[in-house]
Amino acid sequence: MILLTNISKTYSNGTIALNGINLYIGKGEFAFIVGPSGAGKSTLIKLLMREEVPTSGNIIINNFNLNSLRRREVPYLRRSMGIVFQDFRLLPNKTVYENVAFAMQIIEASPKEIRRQVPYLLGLVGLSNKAKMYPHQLSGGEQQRVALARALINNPAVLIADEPTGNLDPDTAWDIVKLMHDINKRGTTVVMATHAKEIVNSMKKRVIALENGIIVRDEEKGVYGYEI
Amino acid sequence: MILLTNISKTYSNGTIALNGINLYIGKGEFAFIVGPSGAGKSTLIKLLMREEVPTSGNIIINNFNLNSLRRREVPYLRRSMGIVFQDFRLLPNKTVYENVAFAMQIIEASPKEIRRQVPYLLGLVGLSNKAKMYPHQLSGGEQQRVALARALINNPAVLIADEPTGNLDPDTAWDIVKLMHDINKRGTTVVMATHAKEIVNSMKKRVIALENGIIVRDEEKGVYGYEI
Amino acid sequence: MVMKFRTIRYCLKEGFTSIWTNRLMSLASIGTVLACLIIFGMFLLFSVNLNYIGAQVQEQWEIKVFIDEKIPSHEIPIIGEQIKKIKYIKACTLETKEQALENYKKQLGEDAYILEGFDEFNPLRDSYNINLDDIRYADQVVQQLSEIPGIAKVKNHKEFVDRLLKVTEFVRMASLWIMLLLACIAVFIISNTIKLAVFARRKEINIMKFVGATDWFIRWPFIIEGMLIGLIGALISLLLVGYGYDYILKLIYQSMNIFKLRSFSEIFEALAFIFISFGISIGAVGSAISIRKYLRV
Amino acid sequence: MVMKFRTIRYCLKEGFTSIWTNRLMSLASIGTVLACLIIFGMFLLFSVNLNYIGAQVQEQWEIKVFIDEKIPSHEIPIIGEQIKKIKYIKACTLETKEQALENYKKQLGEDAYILEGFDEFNPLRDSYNINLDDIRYADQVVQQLSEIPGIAKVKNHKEFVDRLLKVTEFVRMASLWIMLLLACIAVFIISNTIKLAVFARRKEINIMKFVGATDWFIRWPFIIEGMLIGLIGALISLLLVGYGYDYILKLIYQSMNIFKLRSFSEIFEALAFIFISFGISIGAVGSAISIRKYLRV
Ligand SMILES: Nc1ncnc2c1ncn2[C@@H]1O[C@H](COP(=O)(O)OP(=O)(O)OP(=O)(O)O)[C@@H](O)[C@H]1O
Ligand SMILES: Nc1ncnc2c1ncn2[C@@H]1O[C@H](COP(=O)(O)OP(=O)(O)OP(=O)(O)O)[C@@H](O)[C@H]1O
Ligand SMILES: [Mg+2]
Ligand SMILES: [Mg+2]
Repeated sequence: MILLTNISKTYSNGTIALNGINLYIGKGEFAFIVGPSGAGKSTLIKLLMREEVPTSGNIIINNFNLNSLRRREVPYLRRSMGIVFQDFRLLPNKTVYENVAFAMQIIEASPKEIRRQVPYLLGLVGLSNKAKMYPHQLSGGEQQRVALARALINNPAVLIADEPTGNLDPDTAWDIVKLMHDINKRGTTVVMATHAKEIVNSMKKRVIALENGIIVRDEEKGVYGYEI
Repeated sequence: MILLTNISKTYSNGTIALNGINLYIGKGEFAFIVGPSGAGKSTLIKLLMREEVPTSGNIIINNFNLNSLRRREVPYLRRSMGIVFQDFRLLPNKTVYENVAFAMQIIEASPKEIRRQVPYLLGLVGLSNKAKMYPHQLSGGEQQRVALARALINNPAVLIADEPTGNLDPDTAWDIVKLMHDINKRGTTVVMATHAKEIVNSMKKRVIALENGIIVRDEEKGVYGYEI
Repeated sequence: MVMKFRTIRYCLKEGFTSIWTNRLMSLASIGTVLACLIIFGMFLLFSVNLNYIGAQVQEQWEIKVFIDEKIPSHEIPIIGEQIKKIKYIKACTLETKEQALENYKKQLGEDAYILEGFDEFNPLRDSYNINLDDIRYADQVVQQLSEIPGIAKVKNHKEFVDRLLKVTEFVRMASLWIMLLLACIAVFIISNTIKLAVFARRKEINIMKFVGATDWFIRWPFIIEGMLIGLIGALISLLLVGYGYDYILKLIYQSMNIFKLRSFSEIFEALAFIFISFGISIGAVGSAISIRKYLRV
Repeated sequence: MVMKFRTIRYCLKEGFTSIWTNRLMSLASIGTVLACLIIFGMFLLFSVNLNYIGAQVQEQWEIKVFIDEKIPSHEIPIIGEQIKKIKYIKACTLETKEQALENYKKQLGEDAYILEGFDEFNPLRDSYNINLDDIRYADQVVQQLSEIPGIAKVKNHKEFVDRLLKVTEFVRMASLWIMLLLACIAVFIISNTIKLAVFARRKEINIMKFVGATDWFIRWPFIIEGMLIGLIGALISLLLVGYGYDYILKLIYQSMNIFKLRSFSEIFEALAFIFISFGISIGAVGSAISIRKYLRV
């Protein structure tokens, strides 16, 4: 459950990235966030995971009230969601396997469970044969899939993905989106910022369109909606 | 003019990224390189700019024979082409303006010329108002456009772009591709690795399809060709 | 905060492997710890020996009390007993007037013949040579000595004592301050190096936080890594300083032999303790402090 | 390689602004240069003064030659002339037997009364006290002195000379080696720090290469930055060491006054030269070497 009330974000250099956002995404929903480059999609996601703090307004996620969240509670907020970052954010000194396993180690999962889960998820994203490689040895799309595997490994209540298909060919992109759809069917809330028009149009899910930091459209079973 | 004969690339960990590529791209051509994630597109581009050295085979670009290229000639090879990297590669400590200007400073362009060219190109990619920002203050799509502006600033003989629209919404992506088309019309060879199916299909340009390190298709006025 | 055993194992393993993964930074940090401890150790040994030499000089110095000629010789030991009762007196030996004359002759060396006439009629007096526990109590002791009946005169070389005291005190204070300064400089340099090493990995720390790791989960491997780097640096420098000192000792004893210096075994344990505790604690604290900044995300 | 003026200007500007842009690394590097130079400077001053004191001790030391009693007193100056002709002799002063007796009395201090009988018939001899340019030529000079007719005896304190020579030589060599060692350690620590600072910016260097910059175009700003960091560190440490030395000099002269020490002005120029050239060159060379690795792309 995600609830944003009156959220605004002005960066320290004066850029107004978000301007009075009100948004409710219910448990188990699947929502696309679309909008032109610089519209504020990534900023919105950064606010959700508390990488940035809103200039004004209130955010509630999974029973965490972000306004009254103490510093040492932040890790638990982040664990309650799986996040795929636009710039991947893989640990450069760990292999693919270790990167995914790390997300389980931080919640002190048992080694046995780690040994079972990690290969399973790497298989799901099609990277079983790259487990021992380091991020810099992967192609852009492969890195993106590792990031997705890491986000999914702890069965988060909310999955937030910033352009999870940006570096993927349409086939792989569809595989990934289908995977996210399956996860959503099992009850996980999915929020996905994307530019992939075809995917948005075919999925017939909720579409939230941002422009210049404002929600200009919010439709159930919507479409990408920007004509070429 | 780009000529690859019998190019193979095996990474030190045994991954065969390219396997016997023969390719000729003439002066003034516009070629798309397509293929699934991990097919070897970025590797091909890294070979062209000599970020990686082929395991076997020969490459000739703009009268540079890469096999007999000496270390101190490498910068001049790179200056003869503009490159947009999949991971942007902007200088983190320089502003947008300085990042673009840097490409002119290295060829010892006059300050007057720099002051004329840089704002012009930032305008072309729609970033005039972000000139004083640092890369980490930009959205993904904005960073990508800065990278493009930098690649174009010296009027290179060849423009090589690795997913220049990966982080862009379809509208902005089209603007960028049209810009590259214009540049191609003025005589610049353009090579573009991409997953943007719609763009490839509408442009009706040469399409080189890679799969598992092999060219599986090479068509004039081709299409993206991977069905969903 | 309570940790599961698996997490402790993870932190340990992570700390150890990280040293190898970040070879360049580890080498730079170990090298810096090493270099700083070598300088620090050199000075420590230098100042320890200076103090030691100072103590030896003091030991060789003595107060002389002359016995009144009128005292019959069988009463002289009684005076000796009285002297020995005074606090801070370490030793007290009798020098008869015959011995005194001999000593004068020795002192004059080749010109001793001028004293030949005194052999029959010795004008000198019996005396006690007194060594003190600590030269600083000289004034006090002299005061008490002069109150003993039968003592004609106390020769205490007041000026010499004062000067020696000043020099000793100065060396002691100076070496203490220099040691402190050096320790500060070493801490500064080492923490600088750790700061840079952590800085090079700031992204990594950030990413861990973004994935949901707690501060301590990130911090522990770094602390263990820092401790290990400090320990390795300390052990190598201990080896180098130790063997270097042993070598230099031999060199010094070969070329001159005025004063005794502290032997290797005398100082080794203290040195080992200082080096290792210094290395480990600065490594741990340095890492912990340096990553703090990057945990704030 | 020839550079256009605009490129030189770019490199300079870049080098300067980069220090500010990379504040953390600049501070760490400057601090490290500073710290190393302070240690180095402390030791340099210490060893310079040790040598100076050694020279003063030598200066106060003298050879004594006794004139035969049979030589008539008007011939004594002739012998003086002959002595002065010997190489390496710096000064040569006459001490008559009357003066000698006075000196003995002074030496005996409170026991001088035993020499009272000699005032009328002085058994001592006239002598010349000779100072040498350098104590190391003592043997040679003594040899030549003993060949002069009319000289009854040469008192050269052979053992003392040898010992002093050894100590002086030892201190000279030891301080030279320690200085060398300290300089090496300083170079090592500083270059370590620079290496880490460059490591933190390796991506940046890579990117520049990928965009088509030549090695020198990338290197120059780094070299200028390194030189500037070295210079700043050198200047601050010069200030600190200089004022610190001045302060300590005063402290020492207050508490004891046995030997003269080098004054601040005597050493300042040399110190400034060493510090600044050391700081700048290690900064420049360290940067140039450290980035080499990352230019290979
Ligand atoms: N750290 C920052 N400091 C200042 N301005 C920033 C910062 N991060 C983002 N911005 C600005 O805020 C606006 C929104 O950025 P955001 O990254 O949210 O866009 P986006 O919708 O994700 O775009 P894209 O599709 O290109 O990724 C942009 O104009 C950007 O330049
Ligand atoms: N430095 C490296 N070391 C080892 N293997 C590598 C390295 N770089 C790439 N590879 C491997 O080579 C293959 C081709 O990678 P490349 O980056 O060329 O793919 P790509 O076609 O660009 O894919 P994408 O569309 O995902 O960017 C992949 O399997 C990748 O894992
Ligand atoms: Mg974004
Ligand atoms: Mg790629």
